[in-house]
Amino acid sequence: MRLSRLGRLLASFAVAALLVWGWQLIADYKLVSPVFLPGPDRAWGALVKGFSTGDLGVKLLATVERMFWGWLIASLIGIALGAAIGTSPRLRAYLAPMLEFLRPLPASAMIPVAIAVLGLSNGMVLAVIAFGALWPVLLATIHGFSAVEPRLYEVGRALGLSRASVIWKIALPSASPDILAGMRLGLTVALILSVVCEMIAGRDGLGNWILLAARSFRAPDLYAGVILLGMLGYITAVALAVLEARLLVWRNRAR
Amino acid sequence: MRIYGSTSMSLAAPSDIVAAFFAIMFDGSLLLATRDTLVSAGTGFAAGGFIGLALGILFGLVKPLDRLMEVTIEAIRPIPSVAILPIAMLVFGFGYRMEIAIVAFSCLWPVMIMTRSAMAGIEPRLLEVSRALRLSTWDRVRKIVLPAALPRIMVAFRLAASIALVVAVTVEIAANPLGLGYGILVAQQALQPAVMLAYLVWIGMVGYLLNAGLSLMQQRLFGRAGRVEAAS
Amino acid sequence: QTALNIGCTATTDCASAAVALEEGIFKKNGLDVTMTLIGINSNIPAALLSNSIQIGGPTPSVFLQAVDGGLDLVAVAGASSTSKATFDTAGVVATEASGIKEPKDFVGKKVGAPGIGAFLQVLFSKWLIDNGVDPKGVNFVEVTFPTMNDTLKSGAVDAVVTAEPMMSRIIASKTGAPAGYFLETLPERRPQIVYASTREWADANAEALKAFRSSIDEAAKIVNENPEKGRTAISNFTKIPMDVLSNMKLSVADPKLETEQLDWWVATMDEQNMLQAKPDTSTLIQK
Amino acid sequence: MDVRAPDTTVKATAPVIAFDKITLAFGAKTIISDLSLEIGRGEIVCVIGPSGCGKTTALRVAGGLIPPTKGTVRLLGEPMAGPRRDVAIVFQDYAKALLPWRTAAGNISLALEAAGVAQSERGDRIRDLLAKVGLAGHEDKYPTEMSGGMQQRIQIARCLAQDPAVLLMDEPFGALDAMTRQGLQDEMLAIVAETGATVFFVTHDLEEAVYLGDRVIGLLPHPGRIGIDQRIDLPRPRNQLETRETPEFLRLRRTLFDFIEKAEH
Amino acid sequence: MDVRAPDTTVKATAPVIAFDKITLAFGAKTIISDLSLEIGRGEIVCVIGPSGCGKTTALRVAGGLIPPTKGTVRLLGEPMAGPRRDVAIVFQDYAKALLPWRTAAGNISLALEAAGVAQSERGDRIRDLLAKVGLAGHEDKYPTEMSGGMQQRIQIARCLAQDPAVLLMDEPFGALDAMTRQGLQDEMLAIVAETGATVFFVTHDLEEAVYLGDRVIGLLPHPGRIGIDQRIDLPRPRNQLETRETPEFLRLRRTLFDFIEKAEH
Ligand SMILES: Nc1ncnc2c1ncn2[C@@H]1O[C@H](COP(=O)(O)OP(=O)(O)OP(=O)(O)O)[C@@H](O)[C@H]1O
Ligand SMILES: Nc1ncnc2c1ncn2[C@@H]1O[C@H](COP(=O)(O)OP(=O)(O)OP(=O)(O)O)[C@@H](O)[C@H]1O
Ligand SMILES: [Mg+2]
Ligand SMILES: [Mg+2]
Repeated sequence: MRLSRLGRLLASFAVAALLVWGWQLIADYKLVSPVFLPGPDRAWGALVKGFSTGDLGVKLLATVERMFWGWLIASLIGIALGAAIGTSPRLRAYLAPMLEFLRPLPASAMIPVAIAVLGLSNGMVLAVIAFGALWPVLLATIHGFSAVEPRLYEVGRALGLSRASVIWKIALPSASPDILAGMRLGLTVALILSVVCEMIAGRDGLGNWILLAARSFRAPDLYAGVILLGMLGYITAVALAVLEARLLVWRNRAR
Repeated sequence: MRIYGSTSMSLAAPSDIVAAFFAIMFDGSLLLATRDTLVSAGTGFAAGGFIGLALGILFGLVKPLDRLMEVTIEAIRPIPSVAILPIAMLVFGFGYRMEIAIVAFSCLWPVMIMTRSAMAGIEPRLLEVSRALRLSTWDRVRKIVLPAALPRIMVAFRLAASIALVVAVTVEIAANPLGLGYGILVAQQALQPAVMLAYLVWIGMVGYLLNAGLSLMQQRLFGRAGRVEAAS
Repeated sequence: QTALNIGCTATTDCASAAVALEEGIFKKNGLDVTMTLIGINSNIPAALLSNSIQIGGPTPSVFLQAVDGGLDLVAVAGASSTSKATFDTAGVVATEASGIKEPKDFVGKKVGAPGIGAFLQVLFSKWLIDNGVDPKGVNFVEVTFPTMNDTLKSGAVDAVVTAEPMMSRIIASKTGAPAGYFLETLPERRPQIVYASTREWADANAEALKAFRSSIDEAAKIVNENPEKGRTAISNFTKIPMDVLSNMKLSVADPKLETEQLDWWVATMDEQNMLQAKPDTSTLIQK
Repeated sequence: MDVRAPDTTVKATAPVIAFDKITLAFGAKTIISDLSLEIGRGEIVCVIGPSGCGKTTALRVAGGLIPPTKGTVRLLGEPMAGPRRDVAIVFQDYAKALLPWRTAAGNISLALEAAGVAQSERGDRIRDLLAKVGLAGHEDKYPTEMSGGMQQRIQIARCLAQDPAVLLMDEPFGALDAMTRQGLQDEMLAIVAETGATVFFVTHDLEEAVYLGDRVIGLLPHPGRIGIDQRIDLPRPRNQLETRETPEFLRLRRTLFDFIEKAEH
Repeated sequence: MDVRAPDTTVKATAPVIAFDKITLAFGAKTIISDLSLEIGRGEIVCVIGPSGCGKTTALRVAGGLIPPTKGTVRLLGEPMAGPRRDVAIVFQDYAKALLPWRTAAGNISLALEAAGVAQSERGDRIRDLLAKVGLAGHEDKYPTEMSGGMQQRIQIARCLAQDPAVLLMDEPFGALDAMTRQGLQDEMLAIVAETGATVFFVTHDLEEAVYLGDRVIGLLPHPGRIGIDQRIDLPRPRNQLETRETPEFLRLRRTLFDFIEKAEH
């Protein structure tokens, strides 16, 4: 069992390595101008250099922190709001139109407004990230709640469970696969928005690093940043997958 | 909202915003920009949504493939489209194609992820029914998998639709000289916060209408299958 | 007629191209020109390379960094350059509370600039260096023009490096006061914006290029002698309202471009470690 | 051992479940029409009838899960206002009524949690209940890991955990083999005898109806209404072997069979 | 009217279902151990056993839904390689096995679509099948609008639509009242007699097993294995009233009851 899991993981990494090799080939044969697409070798060199001589580590940490808090806030608000809307048709009627209006507002276009209202602070950046990462979680939660087997709600009623208990013991677990999928997406959005915020609002972090590299046409540095983002994304995804596997044991045992 | 004597360049009084809105509405620039944004967002959404759906179903059905691609996908997914903007611009130049490519890239992931997880949530007994009836793969997807996963897939599509709009506008602000985002950019640089906010509000309205349309379509097209949520 | 797309940012520096378009000079010279407003200056090199635009107006710092990064671009004409007459179109504005009065006061302070490594910030840093202050001691953050006033007011930064028309608005709203005009001490005729294209395009379209240059020459005269025409053209191009523009000095249009001018920029940027190698400026101006 | 008070005195008190001219329609279709019914305290009423005649629907009305379109329902003397915690419901589709993310023990625990039983007590209670339904040692299985009959028994255990005054059971033993079923029938009779609970029991097994019931009600379809209301006067305690062989049992069974046979048209 | 060839000649041909020393384990737990079994063409084999003994699991193995951990299964002479279209399966949890987004007619249609029946023919076939299971006129109902017994019958109709050579039925009549059940029992016997289909029939109703089967197999639990393999030599065609009253029927029923009683320990 263990061994086959490890084998699968290795195979998965092998596929990724294969793609990196393809990238190297593209770069070697200059299929795309090396100004915009340096090979992985040069990108790796820039990455190592960034860590050893530059402050890439500090920037990475800043981005991770920003992403994490923004995501956490978004998840908490998203689940709470989603639960409220998902269980109360009245609340849904009240809130849905406003939410549907806010949802398509581009978080990036909100930044100037956010700066005007909240100032150029970390709070502003977190607000923007949370705003963007909220939607996947919120939408998934609302859906998850509406998809609960109606018979289970009846069980809750028959047992005389309180509203909080119904949410906590029936709806949330039942919706948890949806919510987790939403949180997965939310995490990606949070990472993307952290980077965008750092780019637009000039906060220190990977986004800033990428932007400066792009602006001064230092392609290897740019790709070093992108590689870091990829690694970061993978690691967080794995962490979430572990959490998911724990929470959803019951689903994997289905026959 | 108006702070008198303020020279804020990102806020404006609601009355000014309304005035600005009618100004750009009647000189046609708003509608033209809306068309441009909708064309690129729509095409990108359709392309990304379709690829995402296909990949999601593929990975949902073929577990080994899913595991094989896991590292690659999880590593590519978090790359912000803004970061690949320079490359996209180099490859496609300004215009629809670049924007469509980036929008498609951004829409692909949510649809893929949620489709895949929707497939994991299908009642296993239904999949057994399809096996017992020896439905062809295509029929299995068409008659069991899609309808059963449809409510969740629709959520993914609605999410992707708003992402498409957001990304399209962002790309327009950051690089592409067309559409609503470009309108925001121009207004911002021309020091017309009222126009800029009018665009912003309009984008919200467009998104709202888009979503309402999508919900309606969901009900019309799929009727029952869209509403039956009990298949979890 | 040769079709030609010219990309510029929303400043007054490309006035010569705007006037040439507005006054029909391009058309007269056999060029079918459209002008595209580009949001961020550093997007221009990529736009050139993808042939979305054929001629663009990058700042010298963007241009040189692109060349340094390996892009095969050439400058084809000058757009605008520094001048004693326009030194006060850009400057650094500091809040009362920051207590910034002179260059050495900037050490340890937070300063907002519209782009790190971009034109204004490079020149501001040069000013600091020339006044014996190491710009590394200054904490730069990026603040876009429209948000500068709000950012300054909120106290998130101590000063902003800015330019017209924003500067006079900030000063008028008493959010801050001028703490230095860093263009003042610069030599005359240092390019602020150059017209550039890919070398490939310039080589292949010698005719069109010639027509472009003569159009710009002619239009530059109009801009410098008849600023109202320049303002109208700029307003049409950038959508900046005339009442904003009418209080503004236009940059001096300066179509001539020489190697020494670029050399000065290379030296300035090198001083701030912005270049990896020294570009060979003799090949960077299309004959 | 039958410790219940004799039926007659029980009947004297107010009925536990009282349907007064209930009509229930889904849209234009009338499912139940003008149904009146009174069930006294401690009474076991079995409901039979052809498939689709409205048994489940009637039970759901009694449980307060759906309000009648017309008429009134009174439960324990009070007008019905939704489900109550002292009324336990065993659903017909057991596969849907269990929480798939909770183990057998967890599913039973849900009822205890709802009733506010302290954590420390729950473990013992759950083990007791599992033993009662013959599933000792299966506490850690998830519903998907259990056979149909096991799932059904978990649902029964959860209902018993509610310590209900009224038991509404919808074909609770439908998926069980003869022996397990008989065991649970006797278990249920014992519990009812002990607690004096009132039982509304839907079944399609006529022998089961006669064996368990104080009364058997046969519903007629299109729309659902009472076709027969048969008292079962077999002495208690009843015995799986002897009771089932008495002439009275066979006669009652025959009566109900004839009813069902006629109802099928 | 029994048109099948006598059993003896049927048995001469290769068995339709052949289990050869099947063992099945979920993780560390062995559910079925060393089970061997042969079912001949046209044979009706009923499987009984206490709840949780492995009946459903054995049926799922026969249907190719789960491969055995050890041993081989041969179906119609070929080694088992997954489910086949000429093998129809009636699942025990009918509530989960219907497509909630299709009507009764749509659910039956699924099997016809799978078999490539032309659209023009389907309507008639579906009406026929619905009538066979006593649900004429209910084609436009969705599963959530049908009673448990109705859902179960839709699933049966879907299986019949497959025109199967082998029928694997897991408590197919479990949710039906006595009359409907007897009607469907006879319907099934008629269909089997007509088509010569082979039937593997899981039930917990001993009378049903005796009434339907050519053979009744009793499984013992922990782990599942064969405890009794009883031939039923009641003459065909059988009759709901007469057959059930013959001494042989009662004797067989008694035998099986004794088996189940013992198996419960
Ligand atoms: N997916 C699974 N994982 C682990 N154990 C399982 C799984 N499925 C079934 N079992 C176990 O296998 C045994 C047999 O189950 P099965 O469903 O075959 O019983 P059954 O004879 O059909 O019972 P019933 O008459 O109650 O339906 C049970 O003890 C059950 O707990
Ligand atoms: N939600 C609904 N919408 C419309 N009709 C419904 C709905 N629920 C049930 N029905 C109809 O009501 C009738 C009675 O259903 P009910 O479930 O009460 O039958 P039942 O007596 O329990 O049958 P069974 O013994 O098969 O479980 C059926 O004809 C069914 O089609
Ligand atoms: Mg029912
Ligand atoms: Mg079973």
